[in-house]
Amino acid sequence: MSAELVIFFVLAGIAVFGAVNLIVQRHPIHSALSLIVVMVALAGLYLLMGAEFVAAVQIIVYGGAIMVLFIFVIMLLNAGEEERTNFSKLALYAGIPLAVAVTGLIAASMVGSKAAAALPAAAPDTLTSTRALSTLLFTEFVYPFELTSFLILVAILGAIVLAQREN
Amino acid sequence: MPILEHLWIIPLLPLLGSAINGLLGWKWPNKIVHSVALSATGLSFLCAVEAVREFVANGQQTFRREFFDWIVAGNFRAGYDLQFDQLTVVMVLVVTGVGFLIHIYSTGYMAHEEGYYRFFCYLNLFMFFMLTLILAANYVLLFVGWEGVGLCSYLLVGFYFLKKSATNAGNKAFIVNRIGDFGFMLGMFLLFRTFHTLDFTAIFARAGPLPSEAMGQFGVLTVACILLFVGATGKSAQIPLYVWLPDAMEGPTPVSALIHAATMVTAGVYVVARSHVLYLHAPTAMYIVAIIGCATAFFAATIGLVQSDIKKVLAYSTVSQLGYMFLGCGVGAFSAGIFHLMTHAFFKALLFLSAGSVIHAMGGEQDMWKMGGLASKIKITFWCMLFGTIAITGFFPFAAFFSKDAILFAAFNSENGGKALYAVGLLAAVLTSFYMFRLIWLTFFGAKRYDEHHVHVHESPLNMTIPLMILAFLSLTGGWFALPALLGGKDYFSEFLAPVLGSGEIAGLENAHNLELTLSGVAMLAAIIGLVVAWRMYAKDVKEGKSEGLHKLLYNKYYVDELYHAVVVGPLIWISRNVLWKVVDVGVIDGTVNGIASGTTAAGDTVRRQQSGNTRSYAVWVLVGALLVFAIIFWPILRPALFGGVW
Amino acid sequence: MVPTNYYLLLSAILFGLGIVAFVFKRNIITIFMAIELMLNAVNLAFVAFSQALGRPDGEVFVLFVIIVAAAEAAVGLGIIILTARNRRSLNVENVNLLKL
Amino acid sequence: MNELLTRYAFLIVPVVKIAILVFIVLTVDAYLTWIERKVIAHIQSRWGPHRVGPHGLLQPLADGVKFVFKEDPMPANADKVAYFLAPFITLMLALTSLAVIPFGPQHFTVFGYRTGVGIADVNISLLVLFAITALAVYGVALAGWASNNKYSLLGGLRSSAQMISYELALTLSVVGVLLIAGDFSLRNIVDQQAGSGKGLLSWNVFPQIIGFVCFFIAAIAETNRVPFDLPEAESELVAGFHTEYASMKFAMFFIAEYTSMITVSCLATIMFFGGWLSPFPDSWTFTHYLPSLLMIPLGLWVFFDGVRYESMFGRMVLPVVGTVITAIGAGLIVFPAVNDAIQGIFWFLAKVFTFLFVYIWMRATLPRFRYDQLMSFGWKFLLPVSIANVVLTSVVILWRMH
Repeated sequence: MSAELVIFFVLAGIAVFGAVNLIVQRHPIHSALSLIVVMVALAGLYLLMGAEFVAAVQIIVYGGAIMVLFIFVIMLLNAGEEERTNFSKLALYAGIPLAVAVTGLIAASMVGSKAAAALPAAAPDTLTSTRALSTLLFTEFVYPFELTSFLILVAILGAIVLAQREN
Repeated sequence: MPILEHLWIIPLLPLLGSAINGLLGWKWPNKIVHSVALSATGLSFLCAVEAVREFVANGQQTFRREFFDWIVAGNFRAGYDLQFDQLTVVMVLVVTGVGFLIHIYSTGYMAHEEGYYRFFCYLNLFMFFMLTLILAANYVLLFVGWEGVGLCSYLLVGFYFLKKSATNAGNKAFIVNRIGDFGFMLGMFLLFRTFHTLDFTAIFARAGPLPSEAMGQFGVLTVACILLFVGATGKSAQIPLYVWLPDAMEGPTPVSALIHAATMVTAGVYVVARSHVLYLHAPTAMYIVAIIGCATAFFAATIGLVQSDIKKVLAYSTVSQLGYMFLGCGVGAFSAGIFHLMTHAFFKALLFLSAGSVIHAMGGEQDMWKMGGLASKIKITFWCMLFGTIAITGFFPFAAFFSKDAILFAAFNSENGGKALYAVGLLAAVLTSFYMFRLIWLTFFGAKRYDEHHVHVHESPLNMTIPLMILAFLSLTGGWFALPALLGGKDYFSEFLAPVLGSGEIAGLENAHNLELTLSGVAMLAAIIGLVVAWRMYAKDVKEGKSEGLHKLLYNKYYVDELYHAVVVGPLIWISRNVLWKVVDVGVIDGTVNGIASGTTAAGDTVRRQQSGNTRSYAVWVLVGALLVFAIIFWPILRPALFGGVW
Repeated sequence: MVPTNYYLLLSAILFGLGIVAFVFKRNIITIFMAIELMLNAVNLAFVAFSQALGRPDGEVFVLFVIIVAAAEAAVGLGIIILTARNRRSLNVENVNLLKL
Repeated sequence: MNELLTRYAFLIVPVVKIAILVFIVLTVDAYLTWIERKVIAHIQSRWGPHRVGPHGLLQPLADGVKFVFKEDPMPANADKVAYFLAPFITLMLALTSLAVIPFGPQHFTVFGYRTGVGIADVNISLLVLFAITALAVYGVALAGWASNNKYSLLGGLRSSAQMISYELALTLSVVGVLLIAGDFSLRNIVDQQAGSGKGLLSWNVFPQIIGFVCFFIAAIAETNRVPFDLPEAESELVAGFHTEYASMKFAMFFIAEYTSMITVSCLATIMFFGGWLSPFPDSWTFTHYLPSLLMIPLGLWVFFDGVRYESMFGRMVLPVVGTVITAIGAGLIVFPAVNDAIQGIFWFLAKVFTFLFVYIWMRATLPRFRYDQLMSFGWKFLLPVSIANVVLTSVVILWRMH
């Protein structure tokens, strides 16, 4: 049981706990907080895998921007606890088994696949340098990268149009 | 600009003219309309001439070019490929030249008609398709032209679409042609199946070395040729599919002249001549062609004897002349056939146009029994008509003398039953000269059988008479290519066509020249006989007697139409009304459609409930979909993962 | 050294939890968070693979996913604000008219 | 014992260092409050705290005691968890952010564990720093929301909005520096500024003057200090997000604020002002005696001031302090090795304290922004300018390359 394994299990435990808590909690703020916990845990895992840039971005963008937006909106709408209505019998009865089935399938297909089995263990010492990442981003993936900027622009416009009051 | 390199221009010009007139002409005065049409046709005529000049300048090398792909599927390719060889030269000159003249004529003839622009639009369109037909370098493109001219003929025959008879005639022409085209298509399919291409050059190159199929043997080539010929009978009005042509006279006279005499109806002959290589390998097919042609020539001539409608007479004479052409092709004298085609184009166009001019003069009267004594009134028309008649009856030195003689000569010398063919052909020649001179006498001589107070006869304007004169000149001189042959020299025409069609010389024939001379003499004699008989019967003014017996039979065209109606059309209509309509359409098709509709509605009703608008149930549906997708994608991985390779 | 499979398994589990949350929460915002959770799970798988293969492509994709998630959050939250304003409720089961 | 130490050095050494650092930082925070009050008081021609201890030097101590012993009420139907969590989050993040800052150039080895001045020396320290500051929003937002109070909620909303808005500018303004350095490691950024020993001429502040201005403004807004202290605008929101907080929880917010001030000052120093590098060229070795030249007069002044201080207590304490300072100053001259060793830290602290002084100075000088002004300034001026700075820098760099 090497140190990395310990760290992994700790972080994984935190992540899963957060995810479960997201479901259990009835107040959106608490769900949001548990989601943030998950994200931070994942960032830790990324660091463990040696993807430090992604880890940082994960926290800065996800934790620092997106989730803040969520909390901001929750506060803005002053969302209370969710009431226990049940209009969708389907979701109630078919939901769990299906979700479990899909999870099982994904797990089985990823883990059980020869390809995944053949993969070497994620080596933390081989840090993918941010330099290599950026090089790739600006050479091979430059068009998608530019496109994302358009995407964001559009998103901004959409958000503004949606959010402004009619007057 | 070298036209030969841009051969597509020749057909394109009429198409442009047609498009312009068809789209914009309705608001234009006649002047602009016909100037557009004329310039289109005239230009394409000039282009054709230029193309011919270049062709000759290049030492008459067959020019062939693939301009663009049209259909490419697997190893099948049908491109917009045009080709230009001696045969094309003849055809293209005839079509554009005569076509141009008839356009000019039409400006006068149609001057006071409704839908002037429509007429010229159709006419140009026809020119386009006809040129496509004769320039085509593969059967598919040729078939495009083939169908296109059929369409134009339909449109133009039914030009006066307010007249029931006209529309019926149009339908008849179209439907009868469909039957022929069916055969033609089958022929094409067979050819493709055999040679894996529909390119002329390729097919002929591959067919050349094949062994010629024996007489009475129905090999692939024979069947293909017969099928092609079925198409030809449809298009060029041979037995048994000739019935549409006489009715097609419902169309305006220029149309009859251009389409139903000079160009379109000769398409069949052209096709046979074009694929002569195949025919030479299928003697059976050739024999059938010869017999059908000969029969038609005689049969139609007999009907022509008694018709009273001036245009009907000419129509039947056209049919019989076409029969001559097929006879020529059938006995292997393809060049002779084409030769007759050309001369016939000249004099038959001339005859029709003059007939048109007569009708114009009579103010729309077509019944010869209501004419008579017009010679003094309309001199130019009379003389042109006379020229045409002499030409068709084959007096020396007019066109048909040479062409028809060449055919009869070839028929005489052809083996198995050549003599019989010759005899029938000769008889047909007699009949021809009889009914033609009958027409002349009834129309231009004798007492006036019309009411002068109502009808005031007048000569046609120049733009109608000038084409007449030109055509008259052509039908006088058109045959002189073969003049030297008569004087013991060689026949320039067949000489010219030899590279394509092979020399029409009959091998191993001693003193062919003298024989030919005698035969021409006999032909002259036949013509004179006809003339005399006609003179005896109609020179003195005659009343229209009531017809009975043979006359009645002939007058009613052997009741062929009635026969067809009883045998084919009637049952067809009965079946389509009582079976196809009442059972199949109402029962099966409508039932299916309504069933589908109601089924859809029912399904929609049931499915609609899922469209609850409840996001969570949607989520579950998405989940189901994802599950399936995963299961499908990862099945190979999953099977061991789930069942541990038990399966 | 942590085997790659562990990461994949974890990501699968998180994804499944995300699905469960998506199906079972009634608050629009929470459902939206569930989506984010699923995205994160996918990212984890991406990074795990890219590390295992020693190629940074996977991480590039993670960056893209994050960008898209940001755009999505912006628009989605805008929509949510609007719906909440019109419906006076954040319960998806009250938002079933297929329009704002 | 010894090999056990060497075995777990990687665990022990950081813990010890953390303990030391936290102690130092907390003290500095405490006395920063004292300095702030004094400075502002003098700027406003008041005396400021001078009751507790000589020159009010024991005021922070008194405040601390007060904080600890005050009652800690929880508002009715506040969200317990969040209310409790918020200050902890804030303080924790504020302190954590210090962990990646290198305070000096030296590396030394303890029990075979090589480490530098500063707790962690990661190769993406800057990103880590930003990640932590990004999370800092939650403390404020949660506090505002949890305490179930209109003013607090407004304060929380304001601060979260403000922080998000200015974080963009903050991050973008240092991109210029990153482009020049080509590295995320703060240590390397400093080393790169050493240039060819020409002193302050090779600092980033000169090529990156625009970036620096943007950074400084954004940093102030990020730390909710005047003139951007709208979350806690006493006059409008009665102290905004921490209205409902008292005693230790309030103290946590307070400490967190001052800690983040320190962090940001450190960051500014490192990014733009060459960190621990001396402003003078290396050739001027005599500048090494600057620390002692500063300390000896200071010590003497404290000594003589203390001798004739009115209160008995002051007369007893101050001279001692004075002598200690003087002694240290003299000692540095006596032991050149030590002198050289502390050069880096000296300059670092000097710069940091200058920044802190500027902070305080501004608080005494500038009025508060209006909220809409704040927003429009952040989005319409600061962000575009910093983006322009990025573009400009990259263009120049490219032009230099070719």
